[in-house]
Amino acid sequence: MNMKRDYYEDINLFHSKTVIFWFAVLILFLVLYPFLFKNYYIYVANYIAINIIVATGLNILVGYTGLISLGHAGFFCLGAYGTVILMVKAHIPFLIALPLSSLFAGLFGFLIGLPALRLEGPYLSIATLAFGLTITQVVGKLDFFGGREGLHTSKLLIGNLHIDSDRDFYCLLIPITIIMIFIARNIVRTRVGRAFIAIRDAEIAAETIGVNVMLYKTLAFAISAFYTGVAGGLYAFVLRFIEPQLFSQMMSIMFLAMVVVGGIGSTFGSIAGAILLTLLDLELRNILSIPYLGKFLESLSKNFFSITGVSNIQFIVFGFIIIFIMLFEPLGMFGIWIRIKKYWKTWPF
Amino acid sequence: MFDFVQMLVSGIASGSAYALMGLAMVIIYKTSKIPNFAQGEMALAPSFFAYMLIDSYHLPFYIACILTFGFSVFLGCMIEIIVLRKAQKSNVLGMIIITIGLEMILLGFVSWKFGAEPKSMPFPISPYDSIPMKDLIKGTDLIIGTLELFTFTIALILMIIIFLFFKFTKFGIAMKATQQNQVIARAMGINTRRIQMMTWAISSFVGCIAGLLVSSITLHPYMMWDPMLKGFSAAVLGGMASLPGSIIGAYIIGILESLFGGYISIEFKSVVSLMIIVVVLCIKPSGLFARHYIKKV
Amino acid sequence: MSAIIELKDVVTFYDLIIALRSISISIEQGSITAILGNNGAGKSTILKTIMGLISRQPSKGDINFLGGKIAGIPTEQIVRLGISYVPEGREVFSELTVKENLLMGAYTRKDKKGVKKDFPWIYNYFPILKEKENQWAGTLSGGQQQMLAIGRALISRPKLLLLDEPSLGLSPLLVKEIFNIIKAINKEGVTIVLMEQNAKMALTISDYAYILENGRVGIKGPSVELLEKKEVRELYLGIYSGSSRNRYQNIKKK
Amino acid sequence: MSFFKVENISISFGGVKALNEIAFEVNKGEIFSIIGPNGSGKTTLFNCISGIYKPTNGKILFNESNIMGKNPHNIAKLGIARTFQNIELFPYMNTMENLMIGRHIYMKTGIFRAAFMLGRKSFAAKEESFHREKVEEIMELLDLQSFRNRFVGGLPYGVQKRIELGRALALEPKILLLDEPCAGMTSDEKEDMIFLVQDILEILGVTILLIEHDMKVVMDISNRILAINFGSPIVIGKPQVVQNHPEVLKAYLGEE
Amino acid sequence: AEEGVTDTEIHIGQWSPQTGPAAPWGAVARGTGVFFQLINEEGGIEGRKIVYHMFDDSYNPAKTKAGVKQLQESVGIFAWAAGIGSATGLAVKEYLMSKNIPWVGPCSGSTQWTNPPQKYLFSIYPLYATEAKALCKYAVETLAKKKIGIIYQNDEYGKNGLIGATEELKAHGLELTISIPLDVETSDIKPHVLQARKSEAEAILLWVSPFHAVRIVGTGKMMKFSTQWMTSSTCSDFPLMYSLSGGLWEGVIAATFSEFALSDVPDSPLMLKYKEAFKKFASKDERWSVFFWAGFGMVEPMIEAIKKCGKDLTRENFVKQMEGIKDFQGVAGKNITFKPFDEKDPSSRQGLNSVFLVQCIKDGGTKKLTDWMEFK
Ligand SMILES: Nc1ncnc2c1ncn2[C@@H]1O[C@H](COP(=O)(O)OP(=O)(O)OP(=O)(O)O)[C@@H](O)[C@H]1O
Ligand SMILES: Nc1ncnc2c1ncn2[C@@H]1O[C@H](COP(=O)(O)OP(=O)(O)OP(=O)(O)O)[C@@H](O)[C@H]1O
Ligand SMILES: [Mg+2]
Ligand SMILES: [Mg+2]
Repeated sequence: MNMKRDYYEDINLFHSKTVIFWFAVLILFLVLYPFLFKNYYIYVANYIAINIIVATGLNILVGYTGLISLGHAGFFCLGAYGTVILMVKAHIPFLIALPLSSLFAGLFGFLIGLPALRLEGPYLSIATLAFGLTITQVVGKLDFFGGREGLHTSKLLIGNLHIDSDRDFYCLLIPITIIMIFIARNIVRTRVGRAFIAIRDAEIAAETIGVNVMLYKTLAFAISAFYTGVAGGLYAFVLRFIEPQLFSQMMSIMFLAMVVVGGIGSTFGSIAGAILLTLLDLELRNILSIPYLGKFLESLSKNFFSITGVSNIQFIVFGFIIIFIMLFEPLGMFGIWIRIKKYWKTWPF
Repeated sequence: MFDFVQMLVSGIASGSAYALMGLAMVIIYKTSKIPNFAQGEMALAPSFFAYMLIDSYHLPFYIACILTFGFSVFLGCMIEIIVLRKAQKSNVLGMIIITIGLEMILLGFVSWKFGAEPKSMPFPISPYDSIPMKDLIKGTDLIIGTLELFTFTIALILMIIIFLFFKFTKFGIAMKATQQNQVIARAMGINTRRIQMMTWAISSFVGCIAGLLVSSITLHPYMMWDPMLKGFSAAVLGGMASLPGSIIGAYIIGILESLFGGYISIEFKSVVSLMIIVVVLCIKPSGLFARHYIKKV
Repeated sequence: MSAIIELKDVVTFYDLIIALRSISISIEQGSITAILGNNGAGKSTILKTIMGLISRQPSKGDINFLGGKIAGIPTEQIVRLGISYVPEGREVFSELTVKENLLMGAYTRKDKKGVKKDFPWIYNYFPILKEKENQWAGTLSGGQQQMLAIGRALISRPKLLLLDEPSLGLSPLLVKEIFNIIKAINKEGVTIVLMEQNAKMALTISDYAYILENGRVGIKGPSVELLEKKEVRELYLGIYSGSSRNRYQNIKKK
Repeated sequence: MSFFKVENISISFGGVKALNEIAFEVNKGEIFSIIGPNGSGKTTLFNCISGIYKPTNGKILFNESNIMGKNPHNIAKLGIARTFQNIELFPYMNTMENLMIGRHIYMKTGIFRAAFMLGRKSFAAKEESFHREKVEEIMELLDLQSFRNRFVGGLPYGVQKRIELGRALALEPKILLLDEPCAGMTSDEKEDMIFLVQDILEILGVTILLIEHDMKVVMDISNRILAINFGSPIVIGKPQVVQNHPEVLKAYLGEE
Repeated sequence: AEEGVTDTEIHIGQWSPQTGPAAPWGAVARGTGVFFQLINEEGGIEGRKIVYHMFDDSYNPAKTKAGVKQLQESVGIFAWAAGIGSATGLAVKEYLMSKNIPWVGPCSGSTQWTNPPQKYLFSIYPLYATEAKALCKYAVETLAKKKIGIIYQNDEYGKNGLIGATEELKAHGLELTISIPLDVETSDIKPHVLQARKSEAEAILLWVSPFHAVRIVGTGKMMKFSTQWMTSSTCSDFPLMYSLSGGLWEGVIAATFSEFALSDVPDSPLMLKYKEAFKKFASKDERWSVFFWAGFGMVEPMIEAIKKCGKDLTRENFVKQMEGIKDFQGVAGKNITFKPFDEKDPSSRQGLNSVFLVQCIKDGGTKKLTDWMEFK
């Protein structure tokens, strides 16, 4: 056996020509997307892209390092408010304000990571939850942040370019998202990412092999907070308006659900999870206008339930879908993807 | 001074509902290591069930109550059998998400059936009656709500019964064994499925009592959110694995909030009490009443 | 004498990986049977299959215990029939105390008094457990955990005791002890199945032995006979003719 | 000047002394074994050396500097690696990655360099390739190539033990702590392990501290042996001396 | 023709929370639906039927924006009616205004609708501050209370109440005895009541959600704290409040702005017609509640303007007709008036500035306390 081999192949992002091909197809699709679809779908795409950034970042914490967080809406809030305030009050251009406030969120992530050195499981989830609640309360309290009335974003200018419509914003957002995903992928498949996984799987062993657990746990928090901060800053411009209650407990839970339903510890999974849950979240409200099904549900409501509460069917469907995925495949959508791949490989034999 | 005592008393009063929710969560945590986020809705559904029996079928309150207890036990068992038993392969995170899914489903059904408008439950004790302590202790104007006293008593009795049950039967240890290693627990002859089903049933029952008590104030689909969260925090403060811990934790939270509201900041009382929990946890990482286990290699 | 437990053409899979290929084993009532084999031969898998710990397995074949079929029954019921099991790698309940671990071992027993009486019996074999009674099992030393695992299996007063590498991580003194204990328990009428890497010891105390190779029964026979067989001596007892150092070098070259 | 020296360390758990004034010295390049009955404190001693437990008093000197009280990862950086009694691998990584963790301290890629790993010319990629090559050598030494891309979770016990050894070796340790490397192996495999350990000593020149209950192994390969009981030292010396020490015989070997 | 208008149809949209904690407010949008059905049954407007697009946003601004965009782009909405919530509305305000799409009657008394005024945005709901002023004025002038306190939700709604009360009391040379903020999510209100009791206020304004209001009044009773409770139109659904509080709501004074709320005056013909429509079109589990009829009131001026447009239904004409509405009298409000657009004058886009006060009597009935009180 020839032992001489090219180790770069092991770590290459694109393992084969087919992967490169599909990647190119994807890029092409993303470029054509704004021309193919209505404005609304661009808005949805923007919204999804933002959630993808959050999920990718949170996955580093939850999936790779094995630490739970129920407070990421707090970092999201920091990113959003930071960016808007810097722009509105200090007139700092967007391209500087966004990284600055994301770094700020990252710093907070580092601080929240400190209790995480000692806490785990439900204990950590309460600690992070407390953080999430505190941030929104404090922001809502201070008039400097616009209080509960919220804040409007200022005009988005990059150089001399006005970023105005959803389409413009799409052109800004998608490259950022791709870069963020790319960076996350790179981080997790090299030394830093291995250290995260090591901590998750066997903390003591990781320590005795030279991994600075303290550093890497807080680092994981900081990175994921940074990601969430970036997403938050961008989110402010998708809505063009922010107020503290946007960043509710439910949002944190949704972020966590994206990572887990997508499949923990897999970037692909996080992306898939973010897409699925965002779509469900946005689109299930239309469930009653699906032909036949909508009529059926309405008659069901008339006879057995109540018409006033009929919209709640979306929760039920949402709940069923995520439970179904988790029961069918503990590794979430990533696991399902692996199964499909296996199936195709052996097909038709 | 009386202010202080009054705040203390009302803190204890609001702690009782948290205590029951915390207790319910701990029971499930003890066998499966999952914080059950559907706990609130598992208490909500029976409360609305009781309301339906009384409102639509005109059953007397006590009969409706008994039927509701049965319903809550049934609900707990069904959730375990239909969903959680099938999820054995999932990790803790997956389980958490499953309980969140359950929460959405239960909440969805309740809101679908009953709409969003608040209702009033014909509870025999009015939540706004009180027992003045003026006559008992001279010179005070301390006030204790009748319902609060009732809730407090129920919480204590339930806690003692459950505590004794777990303490003096093999069941309690078997629960912990199941939590730590299901496979080996089964190899010890422990019927882990039955244990898990029972814990869900018991926990659902305890939650149902909490739900009924909360619903006496108002009955609407989101009424259990806050008690659930507080109950969870209380259980964590007490140490997720300790039954008395969850109760004591709940009272600590109730009192803390009350005192904070009275003396420092009424707006931030919830947040501050959460912060205090975090600080306590940093000093005692497994809560106040649970031993901290550090893996030995 | 009759067979207490009998495996007939048992086939076991882990998902898609086959681990046991048509195994037939029959174990005499009141005997000590040793099952030997290299790493990965499938020893532990046999025990797990008997205990019903691998879901939906065995996929083929029958397992009879005291004349009744037990393949496919839930583990906890199999245990109630009187089988107890010392799993590989200790697997004590780490966040239960030593005492609670033992109580769990006696979970199937109805006689509370009898259980109480049996505690001193276990502590007699392993005095250290008495000392550590209220310590969390997870903080015991490796060997102490092994003792606990064995004690936990004994206290259920089984008819059939399945031991997966009971001597793992025990000091030489205790290894001898363990084998003495096994003999003593066997004298009390308990049938014992022993998976061991310490082949010499195992063959010395057992009545009958099976040697597994790659999921199949390779050699079987009364232990005394196997002790004499050349291939057994070479492969499992480490008694070679010639320099073994070279052998290793040879293996490496391959 | 001593290479590695433990000076009177003690530690207790809940009032029970797990280690009591243990002291010994290890010379460079030797195999130093520690034996003792179950629960005598051998693993605890390793835990103290690698920084997981903090002894209450005493010193641990490595190249004349005290390493006691340092964090485990700092101790690892000094070149002290170990294996565990119960395997502690990273089950959701493949063999290659498990060993790559061993190279952690030699790599410099931080988040920024990792983030911008573009093409094979970038720092991170070059470093990654370089260390993969190193790891490959270790895999070859331990005969692990056939498992390189398998998750270690489902691998046979013996293989896992070897991977754990490989992970420790990837650290290029100066001192290697082995906690029962031969447990759960057939005599055949034990033999392999012995030769492996000897090879390591020969090729890499690592000093080895060994805990093992198989007396044959211990006697075969140790230069010197420390016997302890109840956390206190009984005797230190050459194998023959220790083997015949009456207290060792009584407490450990059970021979008259 | 104009977007959203054909010869036979006018497309009008509205968002509302049908799910989530804010879902009780969703009744507004369903009310509007019934109102439009009534219009259509009467033959529509100029032969055009109203096609009503209502969607659920769970009170989540991101979803509001999504829904508005989707409907606007796929169906093409002529104008947006009402819409519940400040945050949700603020998230779409810019979008609608930049596309010159009219929006009439956002269903909350926020100052942000008219500050600065927007050409295409017409606000009807009286400002929360107005209601607080009316209550304070009544308490001071008629009831002769000196010590007045407020418990307010710490969001825009509550804070506007606080501002209104402070301003009005200042005009009378008084100050608030106590002001207690209340977190929206809290369920434990005893500390608040304890504080209120300690202040010995003679009247206390409740600028909180109905759910909290009931609990405060109840806990007040429990704590033996008797005071005059006063509250905003949000909590003016007396039958509901009476039953939720087990009768304790009796005596509470609320601000309101519609004859709908009154049970002690005979129904006007218009009202009878509406009640008829309710019986006919609303689903059987619907209740004739304050929120429900708010859905009528908030769109009445809009329909009026559409009618006035006649055949020429364009957005420009519609805005012109809206601006021409003067002293309009529907079932809700009094003399609703808009003025031609003036960037500097918020009142050009604030239609209603009057409220009146009612008191809860037995079984959730009402007693009218004052006539319309106007505040500019
Ligand atoms: N959980 C599992 N998933 C997949 N394969 C497994 C699993 N457990 C064991 N195997 C495989 O089944 C075969 C038999 O394993 P088993 O554990 O029974 O061997 P063993 O004889 O007990 O070995 P050892 O001496 O190492 O304990 C091995 O090839 C092993 O790799
Ligand atoms: N974290 C801990 N908490 C309490 N006791 C402990 C802890 N760690 C070790 N001990 C105790 O210290 C003693 C020494 O344990 P150690 O693991 O060092 O033994 P050992 O010599 O390695 O034994 P073995 O050969 O069985 O592995 C044991 O009695 C054990 O119970
Ligand atoms: Mg085995
Ligand atoms: Mg040890």
